[in-house]
Amino acid sequence: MRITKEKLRWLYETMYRIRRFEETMLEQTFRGNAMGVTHPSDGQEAVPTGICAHLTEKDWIGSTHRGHGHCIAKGLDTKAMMAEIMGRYTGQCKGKGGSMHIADFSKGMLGANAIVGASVPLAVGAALTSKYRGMEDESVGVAFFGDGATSQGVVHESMNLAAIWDLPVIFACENNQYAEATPAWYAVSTEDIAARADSYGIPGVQVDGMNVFAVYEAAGEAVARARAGEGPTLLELKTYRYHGHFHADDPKKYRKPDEEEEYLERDCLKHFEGLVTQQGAMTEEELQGIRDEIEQEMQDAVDFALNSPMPPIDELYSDVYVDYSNPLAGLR
Amino acid sequence: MRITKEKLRWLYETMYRIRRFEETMLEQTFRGNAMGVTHPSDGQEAVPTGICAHLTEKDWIGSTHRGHGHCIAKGLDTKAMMAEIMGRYTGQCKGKGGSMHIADFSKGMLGANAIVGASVPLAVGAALTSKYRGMEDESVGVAFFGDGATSQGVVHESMNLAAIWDLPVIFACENNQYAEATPAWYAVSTEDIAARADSYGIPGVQVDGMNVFAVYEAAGEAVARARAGEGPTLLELKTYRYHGHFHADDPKKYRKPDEEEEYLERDCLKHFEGLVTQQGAMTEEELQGIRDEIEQEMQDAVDFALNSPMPPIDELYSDVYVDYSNPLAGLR
Amino acid sequence: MTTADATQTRSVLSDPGVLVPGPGYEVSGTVERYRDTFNRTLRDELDRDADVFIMGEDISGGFDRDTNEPLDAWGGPFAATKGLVQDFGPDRIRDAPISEAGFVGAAVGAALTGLRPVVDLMYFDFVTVAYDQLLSNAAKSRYMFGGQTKVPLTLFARSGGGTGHAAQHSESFYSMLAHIPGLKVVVPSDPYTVRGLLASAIRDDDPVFLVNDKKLINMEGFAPDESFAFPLGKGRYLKHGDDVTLIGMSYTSVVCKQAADMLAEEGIEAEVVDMLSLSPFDEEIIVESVMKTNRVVIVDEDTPRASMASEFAAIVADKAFDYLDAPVKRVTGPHTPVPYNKGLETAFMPQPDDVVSTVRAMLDGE
Amino acid sequence: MTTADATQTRSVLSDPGVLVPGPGYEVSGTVERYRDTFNRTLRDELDRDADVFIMGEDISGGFDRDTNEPLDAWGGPFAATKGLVQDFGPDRIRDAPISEAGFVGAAVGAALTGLRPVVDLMYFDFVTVAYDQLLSNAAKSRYMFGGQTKVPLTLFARSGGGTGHAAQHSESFYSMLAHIPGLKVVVPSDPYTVRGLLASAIRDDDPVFLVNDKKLINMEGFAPDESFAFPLGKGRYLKHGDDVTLIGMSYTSVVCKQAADMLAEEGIEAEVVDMLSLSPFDEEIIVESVMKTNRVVIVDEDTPRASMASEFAAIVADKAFDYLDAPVKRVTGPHTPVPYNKGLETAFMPQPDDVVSTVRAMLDGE
Ligand SMILES: Cc1ncc(C[n+]2csc(CCOP(=O)(O)OP(=O)(O)O)c2C)c(N)n1
Ligand SMILES: Cc1ncc(C[n+]2csc(CCOP(=O)(O)OP(=O)(O)O)c2C)c(N)n1
Ligand SMILES: [Mg+2]
Ligand SMILES: [Mg+2]
Repeated sequence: MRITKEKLRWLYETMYRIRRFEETMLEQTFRGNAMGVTHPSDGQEAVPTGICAHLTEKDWIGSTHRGHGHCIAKGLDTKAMMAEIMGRYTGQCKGKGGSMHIADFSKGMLGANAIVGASVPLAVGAALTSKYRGMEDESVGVAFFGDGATSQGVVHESMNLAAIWDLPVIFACENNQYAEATPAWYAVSTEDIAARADSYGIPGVQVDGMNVFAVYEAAGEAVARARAGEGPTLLELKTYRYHGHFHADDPKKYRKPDEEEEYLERDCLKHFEGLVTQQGAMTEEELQGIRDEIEQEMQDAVDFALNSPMPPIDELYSDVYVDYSNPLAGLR
Repeated sequence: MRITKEKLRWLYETMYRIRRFEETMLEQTFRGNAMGVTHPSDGQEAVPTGICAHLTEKDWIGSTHRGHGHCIAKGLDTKAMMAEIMGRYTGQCKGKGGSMHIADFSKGMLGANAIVGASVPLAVGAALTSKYRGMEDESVGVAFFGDGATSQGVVHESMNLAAIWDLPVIFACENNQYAEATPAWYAVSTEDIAARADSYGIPGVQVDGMNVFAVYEAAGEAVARARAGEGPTLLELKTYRYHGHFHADDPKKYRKPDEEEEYLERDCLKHFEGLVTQQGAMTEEELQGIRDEIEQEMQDAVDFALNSPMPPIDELYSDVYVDYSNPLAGLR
Repeated sequence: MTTADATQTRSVLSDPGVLVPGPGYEVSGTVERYRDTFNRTLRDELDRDADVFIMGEDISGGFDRDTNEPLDAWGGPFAATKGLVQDFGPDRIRDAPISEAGFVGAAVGAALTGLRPVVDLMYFDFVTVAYDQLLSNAAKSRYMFGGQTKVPLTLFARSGGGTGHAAQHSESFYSMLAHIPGLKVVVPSDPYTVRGLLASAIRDDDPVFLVNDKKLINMEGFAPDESFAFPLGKGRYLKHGDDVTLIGMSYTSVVCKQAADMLAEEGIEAEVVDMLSLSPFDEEIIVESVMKTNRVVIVDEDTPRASMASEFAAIVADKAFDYLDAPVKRVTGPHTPVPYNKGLETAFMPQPDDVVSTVRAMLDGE
Repeated sequence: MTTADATQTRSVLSDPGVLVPGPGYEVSGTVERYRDTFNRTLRDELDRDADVFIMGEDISGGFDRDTNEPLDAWGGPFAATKGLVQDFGPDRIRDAPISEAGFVGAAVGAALTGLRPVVDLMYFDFVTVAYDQLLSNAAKSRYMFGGQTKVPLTLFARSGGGTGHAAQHSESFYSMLAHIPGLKVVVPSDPYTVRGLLASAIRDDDPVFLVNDKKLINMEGFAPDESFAFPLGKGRYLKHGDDVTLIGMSYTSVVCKQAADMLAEEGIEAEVVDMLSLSPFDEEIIVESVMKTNRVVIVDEDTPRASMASEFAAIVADKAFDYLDAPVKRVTGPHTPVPYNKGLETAFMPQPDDVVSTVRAMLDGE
């Protein structure tokens, strides 16, 4: 596998940006600055990073309640994201969506989605558009979803549809081994989720989701297949969330310390740093430079969000429909 | 495989009863005596017969829009069935359900169901009841569904649930190769539906659904596993419907004559008759005797139905709830 | 599209409630079956815009076993899409496996990324299987993403009793759909209105659900040759009268008209309002008519509780309260599933007689 | 179940609308949080009947990695089932994978074969995912099979805005459920009523959906020690008054009561009706109250179109028409999804001020 220096930098920058975004966002949440519930993805950074490294703005991704990492990897602006989480008018969705509904259609991001499994067919639909247009811009769809989502019927339906129609879509199952407090060993009836690909006659690949290079490589093949019109791939990315299910959840209640330690050992940033410095691809100074830049970016994002206005109350009634004003603006 | 003479008789009787019921029902439908749409299952008789041969009234089956065969194999009364199809008060459901909703809870028949895939979790629920009660009566659930239904999410969900909870349920996929006019090769993304069992870590068996002995044998193993607490099995029964999708459908529009001929060659009754007479297990006279009895039964069923009263109009308002009369009996 | 000899020129009933065509407007057209108008309108929209495609189970139906080419053996339930696959090919007339949630979701995804999908959901009842995609994604995407996107999706399905399809194939619960913010719902009642409303639905940038009552599908009526867009959210008058307002929607507009004709023989002049759209709906035409007649009977095949019949009653009780001379009456399906037996099924559906006797009782009661 | 010192004796507000306990009835109980009453009532029913079991995602939540024993780490969203798995075991407190259609369907199957399942659907919004099983199987089985079976199934979920959960976790569309023939819907508004209605729901032989508004869950109130069944379909008065009737349901009953207290300070005596059940619902209490006050404001957080607010308005406009002195008013959520931002979310939900100003305008208008 050959990776350009630029791409290498991007991988680190993106993973670190996600990590620090989640930490910063959590800090703000605990200070009472987020308006609702947030689901941090720290620990899982290598997955969206390694996959989105192959995507451009013309490609589309569907995301989940745990969507900040997908957003950042797809190039969304951290200022607008932070402002959205703080419910501000300058937010990605004018403060109307919040953490679980961040979207940026200009960046090929179909939105975080708070119904488990529900965004998977959206990515299939985006791939259908691409194929319908004769793959003229070679765009592909990526559906991110968790181990818990594999139990949802619509995910099965989506894979069947993509398979029979040979659609350019990558099913990216982020197996972090838990759905809320429920372990995958309890809820998922197969050891290897990747093997379910056989049910649809498509390739299935199990990948170490803590290793961004492994993700990058597997995703590269899947994306290339899709762009070449060879149809969908199922990737199972074995990963781990460091935090609880949502901001206020304590995972210690249902996980063992040694399990967490094992994954912290294999942390994607640590792994990356070790490898690139060892191999001389990047220096510790370069890495520190990136970290410093991102530190500043996070500070700027928080400042931007905190100083942004709230949406005017009229926003309650807009955007319900495209072309006519809402005739029932609250029966008051 | 050893089969008692009594069981042998039952197999033939049941298959022949289904065949003649469908033919008689169709005749009545074309005479305008059925009140709605009917979906005949002639051609597929070996499947419900070979499976229900292992069941008692304590076992539960879930069925489909094409449910007459399942009903008959589960021991429902052909008089009450015919009367139901003719919308009579003496019908299995007082004329309120019709062909697509025949049920008999006293016989362990959870009902035909007109939403494709929707009865599959019901059979899982029946199996859950059995397991909840510690398998005290060893009852099992059987979910009948078609090749078309395999695309429905709820079928996937049901298999996952049954697998993780080790429920005594048999998933009986009647692969007659078409869903309405849509062939399975188009809509189902795998060659072998049985192989999807791997996705749930349960056994999957592909069976010649035109051969009642093959069905009987495979079902026997699946039912035994279930009763022994060893969990679910997926059976794929390769079969064929002779008639169109529903009474007025002409399958010649989307099937080839040679395809139909091939299956008519392998007709389950013909196959049975050839085998048992050849092996001397039953005589042609015995078989004829059975056929004559059933001929009479069909005549009786039609007479019974035609001479039965229609439900009183008040029946429109009853059975909506158990315990209170309907407060909104039509706003008129 | 229509043969010369079938073409006729008709003056289309025009009234304040009908914006297109306007007063005095004459239009050339054909008397044809609702299903044929529907099919022809789909064809027009497919011709007009290459981004429009149709998806659903058996909408062509059947494939040649040797060539794998679609055969158009089915052409959709009630032949809605018959003949289209030959001209537009299987990518634009796309047969789908039985997975309503999956393909409605895929249609939403396609709509979010630039296409204009039209989904045939077959029987109206199957909307429940795709309900989450409809409610949580199609209807909410624009709002929850702060207006940055749109969902130009059209869905249609066949509703109603009358064909012996029983409890799971006979529903008319469009009330539930109209309840959903972000979704639009239209209920044409004849070839003319389905021609205009289907075109509007497909051209509209919001998700629109079009309901075809099975009892309308084989009815004949006048439909313009040229395609046109009937405005979403507008009702029309089917008859004028001073004594009572009858409000119908979908097939019950036909029922109301029949009841009005029967009442006219008794010297009672009913005004018939055909809602045509349920979300948005034409509040003005309701209020305008009730201000004139001072009495209203709302007729709907959907079950009554929290229904569009309730909604129209509530609107009258609020906005036309001062003009009302009698209690607001509803004639609806009962709070029951739809039964199989023909006699029961007929009793389930509001009949002209039910409307007539409700009006009589209302007038007698004063 | 309750500690001695927390036990109190209270006279429970009793009125024609409340059948249990009857006039003058005294009952010993506790002031506690709604969630604790809910949990305690589940426990009582599990104790009472071995056929009752609970199923849902994370209702215990978490397993010991060594023993595979459930840990009760979550105990359900908002701790509804906390502590139950220890006493009743994982077969009766059954964690389910994320497959609402599948496990609601399995619950219907279990109910059809003799058990009494209680399903926790978590957030109310997820009902859409299981919608077909609820509507086509749970609600219709008894009817379409001619009365030969019953479906003793209970479902519950958390509705409403107020916690910043945004568009897909804040719905209150119980109107849609009330629309479904064969299903019952109850909306308790405090610990006392959830104690009685949850028990009734579980003991009832029909499918019952119980809605818990998130804003109620941490509220405190009086709940009897002993378990009792509050009749399904009955409303109650929260306050008597002669000037206007305020109709609330679920959390808006609290809103109505607050508004009534504010109005009382201005000398306006509002009567507050708490519906408690939406299907069946208490038509009599509505008519009775409006006959007395001659004015009505219906308050509901659900969106307005084809809603229970519309239904109650329609009932008033039909059955109490002759007693009405003013147009029937509704104060509801707007026809929009629920927004995230706190200010917008607050504006979405009907507030006491909205009710007060509606009443004022109504009285001024006369
Ligand atoms: C349809 C639906 N059911 C339940 C939930 C509640 N819920 C939110 S996240 C979650 C767990 C999801 O697990 P997984 O798919 O593994 O994603 P992860 O949280 O691990 O990223 C659940 C049950 C939901 N949001 N939607
Ligand atoms: C949810 C749903 N979608 C569509 C239909 C319409 N429909 C009825 S039967 C059928 C085909 C079913 O095919 P299959 O499962 O193979 O059963 P078969 O008819 O071959 O017995 C379809 C599409 C339906 N009844 N329910
Ligand atoms: Mg997970
Ligand atoms: Mg089939």
